Amino acid sequence: MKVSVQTEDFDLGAECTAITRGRSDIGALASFVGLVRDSNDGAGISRMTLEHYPGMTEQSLAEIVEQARGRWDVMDATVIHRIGELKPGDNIVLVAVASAHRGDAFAACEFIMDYLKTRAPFWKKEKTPEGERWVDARESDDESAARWKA
Amino acid sequence: MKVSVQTEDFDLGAECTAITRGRSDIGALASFVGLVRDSNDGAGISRMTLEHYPGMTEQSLAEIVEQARGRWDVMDATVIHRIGELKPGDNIVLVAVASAHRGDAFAACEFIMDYLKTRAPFWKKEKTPEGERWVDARESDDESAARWKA
Amino acid sequence: MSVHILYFAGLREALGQSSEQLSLPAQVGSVGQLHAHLAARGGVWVALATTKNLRIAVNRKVAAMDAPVKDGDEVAFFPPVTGG
Amino acid sequence: MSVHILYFAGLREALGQSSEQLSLPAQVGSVGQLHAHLAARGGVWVALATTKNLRIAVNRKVAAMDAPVKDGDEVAFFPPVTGG
Repeated sequence: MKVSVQTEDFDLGAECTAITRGRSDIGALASFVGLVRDSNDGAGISRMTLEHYPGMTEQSLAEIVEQARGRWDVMDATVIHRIGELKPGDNIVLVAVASAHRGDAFAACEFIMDYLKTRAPFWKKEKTPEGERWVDARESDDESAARWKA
Repeated sequence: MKVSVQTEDFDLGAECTAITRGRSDIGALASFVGLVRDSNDGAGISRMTLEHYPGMTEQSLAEIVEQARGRWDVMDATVIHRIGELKPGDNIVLVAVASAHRGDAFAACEFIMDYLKTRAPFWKKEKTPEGERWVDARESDDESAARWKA
Repeated sequence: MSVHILYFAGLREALGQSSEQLSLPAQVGSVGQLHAHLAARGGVWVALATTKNLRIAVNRKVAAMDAPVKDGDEVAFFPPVTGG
Repeated sequence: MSVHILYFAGLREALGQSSEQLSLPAQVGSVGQLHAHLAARGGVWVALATTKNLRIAVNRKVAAMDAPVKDGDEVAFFPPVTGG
């Protein structure tokens, strides 16, 4: 398991290779990359700043991965979240989950993203033509996370 | 959109970079890689041969991608399936889906995998210590595909 | 009329052939009639009747037993798919 | 007793500070009491009352208003998270 909060970019291919290299018991690798979009809520975005709560973020991400391991067959997982200044097209977050079977890999990967979105202490500030603004939390993210309670 | 049936290996990182390069409207990239496992149904697997129906496979995969585009916001998608001789740890299949939002990317990616598993004309033959055997279709795969009918 | 027939995977092995070009009698006009016509050959061809959940495609589209078969069609018989 | 308090994102900006070390009167023993104690400062501190869905963490774990606050605790106030 790997959790990292970092300013540097990440490499999806390299992270996934690190998970599968040298093993032949993994049958499924589901991954997700979130990127900065050039528009949000009707406004153009020229830059984004990601703030976090050092110390709590890593712990929060590790706990989310642990919860996923408790619910699905997770053979390995990597979660990387960037902080600092980003621009449209930049990578923000990577989640990769390896399992024997695809159902577990998909579910655990989506669960980690949904929980990360609603529980990990990161905050986005966007620069638009009208100035900077903090991104509002979305109800749809709470609903996505709530799906996993059942 | 890219669909390929090939004997050569693929590179997840390169395929995903090809999707996102030069654009900044993609917010979510969900991907999946299926790999050959060293055991299946209790037997050790030393080799796998993938047979397909040339001509129908490409058409079938393209139709599945089209269906996904009709159901979700799919900005781009890549589906690659290998054929021929494979060994444990080798890549078999790659599905990558780009969208503005993660819900669409995850759903379309999992949908394509579920439909590919039950509709695209590929057949696996495994080599075990007891000899070669054709892999049986799984009821669980039919159930996974049936989820999307609702 | 004449059709091109393909066999795949375990069925191909059971039949010992992967394809054939076949002239059909006039009364064979549907997938089901073609299936019965081939199974009636006996011997290894019983595999067409015993293959569990046999799938059939006409011109590379999955087809039901009542689908028509026309001159020049490509008809494929195969077991349930197992890719991915 | 003394606690270390952290503020993040829009709340940090509204308050004009990211952290403080604060000695608390004896009657402040819960998250809710600390929250009321800070909001009572008036001025910009009204942001603690007006921030929609304000979140609070004690020692880096999300905590409810009735959670205890003890000497040496790290207490963080922040708006709903928006990472990912």
